[in-house]
Amino acid sequence: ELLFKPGEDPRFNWASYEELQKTDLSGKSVTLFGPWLGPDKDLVENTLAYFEEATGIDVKYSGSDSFEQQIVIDTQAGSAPNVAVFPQPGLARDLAAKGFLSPLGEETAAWVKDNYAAGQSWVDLGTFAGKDGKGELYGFFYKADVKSLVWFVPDTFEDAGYEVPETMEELKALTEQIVADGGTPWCIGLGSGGATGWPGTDWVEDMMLRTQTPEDYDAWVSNELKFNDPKVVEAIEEFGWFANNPDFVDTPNAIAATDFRDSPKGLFASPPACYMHRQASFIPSFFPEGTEMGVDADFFYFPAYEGKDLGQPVLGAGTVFAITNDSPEARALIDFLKTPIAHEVWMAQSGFLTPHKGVNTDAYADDTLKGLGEILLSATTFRFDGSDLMPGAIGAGAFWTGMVDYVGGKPAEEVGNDIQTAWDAIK
Amino acid sequence: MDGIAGRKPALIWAVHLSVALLVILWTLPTFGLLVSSFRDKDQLSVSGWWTSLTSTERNVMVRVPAPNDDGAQVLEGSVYVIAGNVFDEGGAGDISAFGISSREPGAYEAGEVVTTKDGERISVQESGDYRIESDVEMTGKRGQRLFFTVLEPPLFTLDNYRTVLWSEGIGKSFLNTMTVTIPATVIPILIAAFAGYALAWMRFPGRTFLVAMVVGLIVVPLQMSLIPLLRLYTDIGIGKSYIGIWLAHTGFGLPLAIYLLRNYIKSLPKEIIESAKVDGASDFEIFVKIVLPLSFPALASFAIFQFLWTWNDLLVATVFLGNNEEQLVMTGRLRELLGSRGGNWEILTASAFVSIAVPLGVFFALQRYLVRGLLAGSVK
Amino acid sequence: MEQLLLAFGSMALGVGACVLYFWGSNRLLDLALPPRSRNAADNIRRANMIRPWLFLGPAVIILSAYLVYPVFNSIYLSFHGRSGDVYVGLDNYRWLFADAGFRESIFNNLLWLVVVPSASTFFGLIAAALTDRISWGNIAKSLIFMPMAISFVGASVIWKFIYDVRAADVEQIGLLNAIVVFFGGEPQAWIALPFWNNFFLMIILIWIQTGFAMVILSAALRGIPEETVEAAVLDGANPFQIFMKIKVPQIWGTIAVVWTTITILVLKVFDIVLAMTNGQWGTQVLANFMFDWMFRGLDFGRSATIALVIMALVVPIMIWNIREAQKDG
Amino acid sequence: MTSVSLKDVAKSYGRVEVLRNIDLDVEQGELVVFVGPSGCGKSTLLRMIAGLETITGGELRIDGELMNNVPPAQRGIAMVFQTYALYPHMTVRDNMAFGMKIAKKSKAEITAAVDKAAKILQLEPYLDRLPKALSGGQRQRVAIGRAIVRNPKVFLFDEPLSNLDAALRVATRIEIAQLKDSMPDSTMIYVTHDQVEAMTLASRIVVLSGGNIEQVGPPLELYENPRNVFVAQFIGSPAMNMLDCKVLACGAQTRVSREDGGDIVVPIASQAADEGKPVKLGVRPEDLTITDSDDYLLELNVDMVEALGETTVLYFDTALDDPGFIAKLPGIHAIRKGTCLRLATPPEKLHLFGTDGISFRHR
Amino acid sequence: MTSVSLKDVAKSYGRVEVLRNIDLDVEQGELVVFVGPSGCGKSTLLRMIAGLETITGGELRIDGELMNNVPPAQRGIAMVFQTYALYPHMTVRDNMAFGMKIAKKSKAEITAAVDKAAKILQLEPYLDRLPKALSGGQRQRVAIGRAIVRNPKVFLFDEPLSNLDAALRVATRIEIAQLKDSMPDSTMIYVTHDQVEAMTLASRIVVLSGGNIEQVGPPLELYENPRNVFVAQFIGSPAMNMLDCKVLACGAQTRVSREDGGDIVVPIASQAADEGKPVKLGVRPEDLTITDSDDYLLELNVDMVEALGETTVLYFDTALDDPGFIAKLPGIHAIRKGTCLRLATPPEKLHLFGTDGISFRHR
Ligand SMILES: Nc1ncnc2c1ncn2[C@@H]1O[C@H](COP(=O)(O)OP(=O)(O)OP(=O)(O)O)[C@@H](O)[C@H]1O
Ligand SMILES: Nc1ncnc2c1ncn2[C@@H]1O[C@H](COP(=O)(O)OP(=O)(O)OP(=O)(O)O)[C@@H](O)[C@H]1O
Ligand SMILES: [Mg+2]
Ligand SMILES: [Mg+2]
Repeated sequence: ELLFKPGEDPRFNWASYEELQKTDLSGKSVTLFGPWLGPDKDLVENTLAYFEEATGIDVKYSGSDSFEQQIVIDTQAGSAPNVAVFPQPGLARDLAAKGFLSPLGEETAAWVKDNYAAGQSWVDLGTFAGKDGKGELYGFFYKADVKSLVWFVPDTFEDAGYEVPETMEELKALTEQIVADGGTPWCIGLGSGGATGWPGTDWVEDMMLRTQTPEDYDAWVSNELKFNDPKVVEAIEEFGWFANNPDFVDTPNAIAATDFRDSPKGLFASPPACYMHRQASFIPSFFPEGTEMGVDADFFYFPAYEGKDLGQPVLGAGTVFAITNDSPEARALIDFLKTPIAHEVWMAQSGFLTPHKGVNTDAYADDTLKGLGEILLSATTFRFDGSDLMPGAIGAGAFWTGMVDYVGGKPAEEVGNDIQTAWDAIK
Repeated sequence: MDGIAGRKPALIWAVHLSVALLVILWTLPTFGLLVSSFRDKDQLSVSGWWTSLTSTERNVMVRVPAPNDDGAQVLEGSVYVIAGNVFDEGGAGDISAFGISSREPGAYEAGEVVTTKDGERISVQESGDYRIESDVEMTGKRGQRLFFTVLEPPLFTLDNYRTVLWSEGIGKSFLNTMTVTIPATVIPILIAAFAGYALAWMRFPGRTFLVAMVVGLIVVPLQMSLIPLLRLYTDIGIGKSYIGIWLAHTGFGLPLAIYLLRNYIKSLPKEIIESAKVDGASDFEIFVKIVLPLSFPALASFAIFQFLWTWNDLLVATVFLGNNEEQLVMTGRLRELLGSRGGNWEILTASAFVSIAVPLGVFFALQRYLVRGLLAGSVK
Repeated sequence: MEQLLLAFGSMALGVGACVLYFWGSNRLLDLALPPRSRNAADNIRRANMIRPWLFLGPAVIILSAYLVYPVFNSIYLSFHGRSGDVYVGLDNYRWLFADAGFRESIFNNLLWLVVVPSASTFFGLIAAALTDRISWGNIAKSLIFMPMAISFVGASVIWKFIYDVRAADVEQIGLLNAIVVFFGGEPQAWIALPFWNNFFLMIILIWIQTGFAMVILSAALRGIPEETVEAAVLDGANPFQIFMKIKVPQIWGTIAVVWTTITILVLKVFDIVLAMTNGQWGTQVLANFMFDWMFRGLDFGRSATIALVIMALVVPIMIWNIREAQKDG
Repeated sequence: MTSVSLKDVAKSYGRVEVLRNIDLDVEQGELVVFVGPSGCGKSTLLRMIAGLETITGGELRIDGELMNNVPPAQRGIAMVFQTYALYPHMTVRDNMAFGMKIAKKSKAEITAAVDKAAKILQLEPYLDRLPKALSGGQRQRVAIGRAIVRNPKVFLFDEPLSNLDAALRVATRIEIAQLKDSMPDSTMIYVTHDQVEAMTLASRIVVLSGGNIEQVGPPLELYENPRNVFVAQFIGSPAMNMLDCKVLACGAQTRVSREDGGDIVVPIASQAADEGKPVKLGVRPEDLTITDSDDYLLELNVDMVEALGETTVLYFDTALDDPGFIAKLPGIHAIRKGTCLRLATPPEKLHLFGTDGISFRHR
Repeated sequence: MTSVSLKDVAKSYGRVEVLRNIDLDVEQGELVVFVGPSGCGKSTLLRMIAGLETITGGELRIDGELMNNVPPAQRGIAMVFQTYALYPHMTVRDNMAFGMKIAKKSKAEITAAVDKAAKILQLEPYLDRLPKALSGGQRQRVAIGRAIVRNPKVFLFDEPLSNLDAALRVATRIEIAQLKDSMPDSTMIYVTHDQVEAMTLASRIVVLSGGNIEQVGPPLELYENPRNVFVAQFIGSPAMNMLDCKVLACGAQTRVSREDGGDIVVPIASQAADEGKPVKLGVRPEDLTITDSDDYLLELNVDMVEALGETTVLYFDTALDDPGFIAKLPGIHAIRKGTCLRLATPPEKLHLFGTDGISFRHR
């Protein structure tokens, strides 16, 4: 039942698997609760199967569409799973502050620092203040997303004679060029049912990284830099340059009402409804059926300003594993996540990127993934999705609303003020 | 009433028309969903469901085999040729126009020969046969894209339903749901009926207060209860189990159930109950042998609502039962099919229909009691 | 197979335990105080004092645990901070009344309270009145009732196909925009239209609740004595006058009940708002606002405070109902 | 002048024929009462006149005008329903005024009409009450008031008293009689299945049965000279006793045999053809007297005595479901159960009915 | 042997006193009828005997045992309700067997009892029907059957006939009388507000009014010798006419004046203290005759005539809400409205009531 027979495929680090077999956990079990459903759930279960096979443990994974609500209820009620997979660290931080998470320990922190590309930043991202106020590593990042990507259809670019832009200046020029050629450059959709607005936050975060220093970004995320600071407002307006120009987008009056899942389909329309779509690495699953990556669709790095000298910043995200109900098995599960095989098996399937330096990148299922993985590994500046780090009420509330308001015509300063007010209210 | 003389037939027509209009307005959204659930995933997000009912002209793109693929390219005399039919991968129709760039998908008429800037000569016949000729060997890992306009007949598929109905574990989820809903429908009714009887016909101190309390509790938002309750469950060791969810559904449905059933039971003729008393029946016997059978309409109508509610519930089920493979209910399973980001409208449409089916069945089975039962419960 | 057994086993267990309680407890009572013995009279009298509580027992316990206790818990929480352990006095209330989101929610909620119950009742009444007059009325009723059977998730999918918006030059897949475009209008992002979007959300709930109103009102309409209608016919009233002046006033009580029920529902409903907009574009309502603060804001104090406001809004209805309940003793 | 005229009127519900061949002329100023057992079609006929049921055959004319397809409100009729059919949400005044308001009459006109009717019916103190605050009798008066206000050509009453208790029924019956007296020109059609009401109120009674008219005539004529067994037994309470006899001799007088062997001469003419045929000998309970003489009609054992003070009712040959033979004597009689009594009756009070049920007097 | 005995029984709902000082002994085998106007407490009293209402004062004994706190089922009573109160979801057989099943009687015993009752009431063909498939009279019989099956010491009937139509009421009344005859040992208490029922069924009538017993006695005694104005007017229909008079002379006979100047001698004793006092002279409508002689009681104009065939009712001085003075003559009389008539009555049929309403005969 293992997807790749142990020992057969040379791409995998089977040694780590054999190492794992030394631990005997048969008869034990561990519960794991996360947001992955459907195909994603199969992927994670395929991966965990190696852990189970090697140690004899029984991993009970369950996924929920309303993960955020349920983990809150479960932790509060004391019926939490052993390990929870948080789609964003913000919620994990809140729970850590309430004392519902168990620290992972120095050793794990050291491991992350050593083994992950930009290790310290991953450690920092997973370090929260506990109930006692002491900062410790609570979150272990496993499975990352790269967000600074622009998706396009190579043929369409080719037909029109467009080149992939290397810098933000070129991107803006290309945008105007497309308009001049009578096309619509961008498909932007912020709709996401109950989470409407979040794609806008990614835009703004990417723009923050491209207009301000990484330090400013960090300050902004922790609200040392206020939301209505001119620097932030500038980033919002950078987003506005793309989104609020009716000529640039396919649904100028309805950006927020267009579902982010439907939005990329414009790339594939004939004639094309748009030429480019900025979205994270997961988006291909919403491309039309039969879309072959690298052939029918491709991505390029959402470029940085040549003139700003801020390097090649990459915005990313990732899921955080945290122990919500401590047990030796839970620790063993975290340890499993440190093995290369745990990463490689998923890499070889789909939709998985990892900053783990010790894995064989050949294990990536295709060139696109590999390319994405390389972006992650080679980032000069890697920053985590800011909205995911902000408190829930902002990152999954006021910020979303602000984005909706902004594309709805509200000036950037006002949007910044609104969000800042909301932030002030929860302090 | 029907026989009143001198009625204007126009009026009757107006009534028929108005009802027809109302029915159309009320069913149209659902009908749209029904049609959509039989549609192809990709079409769903590019054309309105109503267009799928008629033949439509559609722009289609096919990618011919890439020159680099083995055997894609044949050397015919001195020209390299890639040939085939655009419908090789399915579909049919007459092609009126074609294009080689997505920007002008219908630029050329069928049969016309187009020369690209690379010097390739491309033609597409009405039948769908295409031919790409080049004097030099063609290269590239991406095959040429061919765009053409085709008149497509209405196209429906059962795939969405297949996905939903044959998905792994759906049978188990169905059983789980049943295991949740049936006791979660019956238990509150039973408890409420007993309480309703006590509140309607038994004399004891505090009765009015209890009635008032029940009314007041109808409005408590259930979100307020989730955490304290789950904590309670964990503390007393019920944890996440069927008992827990039955009791939870019971608790949330109970005030309304007591309210409706008490009103109904109160409306039963006093004499019947007294008569049974004279016959020597105890309150328990009166309840079981007289009141319960006579309250069937009210019980049935409340059952419909409680059933609809528990069937469609996801929140309470996931909180109190969990979402393990073992415990997942139908709504949860269907939701799971949508994947983490929930973009599979085609699955959503089909699963919405699948999930309506049982409640609708229950509704039609019990609806004749609905009218009688509810009225007696709510109105004097 | 095993699964089937398990399912039936649990069902039987659940229902059986419940039945067993009622049967067993009564049996015990009868055994303890035998009604057919020498001092039967006394025994029966005593048993009759205990028996109501046997009948009410489960209901009272469950109600207390599931509803009464949470209400008190909320009151407690509303005076405490985020995690519910720091006493903050009236801070939560102060915050609430200063919060713009709250003001928006209250305003929208009032809008919902005015529009949804009245519209549902109105359409339900029309549907009930008209379907009663025609041969295929029952089919029509079933169709109008159908939305009641659809879950909120299903409903939001359905309405996505109505409200969806696409660029002006692409084919619309939302029916409403398709119609607008057909008549030469500009496609609109209905759920993002400030203020009016509230109504587009309300339409969904109205669509669902009309069936409920119709079913109950139709029963009430049938309860109207035919003679009063005939008397009005003799008095020369036209069908519209009969409906407005004779029928509607006679079922006023039922209309009030339907109205109340839907009003309570409106206060509690958040699924539609959550699924369609999550309160964006100025569509926030109290229930969703509370949900937000509970699960996104993780602030139990604030969410409890909002919950109490919701409950407070229901108090007038509650009082009215209690008074009605007391009338019939 | 003929007020309401029915010509060959029929009514069917789908394939069920409820009324057939109804011919009837009601003159202006008459009070015609329809009586008949439950389900015989009284209400249906009345409702057809009112326009509340369509007429499926024949012609209905009111004041000479064909009314078959005229809507109820245009027929110039007013109807009082068994259940009063008051509008429960309107005051007495509004109930009475509703029709005029619908007709957009002026305020003054309405007030005048309502006040007048209220005065006639002594409803003035209740004008501002809701129907639920009235007693049964008062409600019925309001229903009548509502009819009066409309000033119709024809009043229709459908069992207006059947929902009242015994005492009120008597009182209201008297009121209706007085009302009729005070409006001599108004035509009234009144449905009841209570024959006391029919007898006391009617200028003519129409006896209906099974969708047919059995007999039409003034009350006393129906009582004294019923056309057939049905009418004979329907009019009068307790019902006329029927004895199975055989005709022994015919002529201007008829001699009939009793099954028990005796025979009796009845002063009713019969035809030769009747001889030997079975007939029914009818005698009203109140026409019987106790006698010691040999000239008696019957000798029977008393099964039961009901002493009402005013009258004494004797039951003979009683069985469950069959009251048997009944005699009703005025005043108080000290008769005990089991006594054997001889009953006599003046011969001119006897009735004879042929096998077809038709009275010999009506042939 | 006394079967049911009430001693100083009282009932109040909260502060409202509905019944007070009820003293009554019902002997075994009696059929006692409670009559009285609506709301006088008849049903309440019956329900107290049944145990369906608590007794708030006094003592209730059945067969000598104190029953105040005994639950209904243990009192040995059976009750027949006005609305039949059949269990709609059970067949006739199950309806009748319910009580015995509850009492855990054996199958054979139950079948025997049900069959016997069904036979008495001729319900055999209907045993397997549901109540809704029965006519009103049959339903009432089932209700009675249910009572019989229980074989109670006391049968209680609460207006069992009031939901039946006139004809059925008469028939069922007779059935009940026969039933009583066939069970001479059973005690029955019967509530009605129809005095014909009371008169025909009762061995004794209890007249209740305003929570008090007005008079108890056999029907004819109440008719002939009512204790007070209330009973006089309540028993008999139409009600006894009352004339306001003054006592002119006292003694073994009493001479009273009519307001119109005439005077009359009534063979009822009076005391000297009565002289000059106003009294009511009571005369039953059916005791009046038309006379030409000068020895008449009254001379009045006929306001209205009701010819019922069997009797003719004359109304004098009628007004809405007040039937005035009524005479009821047997047979058919050709009297027209407006005629002036002299009415006479045998003096021994007259009644005299003092200002306190008490009959002179009862002092
Ligand atoms: N809508 C209908 N469809 C079929 N048959 C009907 C309908 N209405 C009445 N009938 C039948 O017509 C017959 C006459 O009914 P109608 O109401 O006129 O009787 P009625 O003489 O007024 O009786 P009652 O004294 O009980 O009022 C009855 O047999 C009844 O069953
Ligand atoms: N539960 C109650 N609370 C207060 N008063 C009551 C109650 N039940 C009955 N009464 C009053 O007691 C009085 C007697 O009622 P009861 O039903 O015994 O009258 P009744 O003589 O049977 O009248 P009817 O002939 O109408 O049946 C009435 O005035 C009634 O209003
Ligand atoms: Mg973001
Ligand atoms: Mg009728």
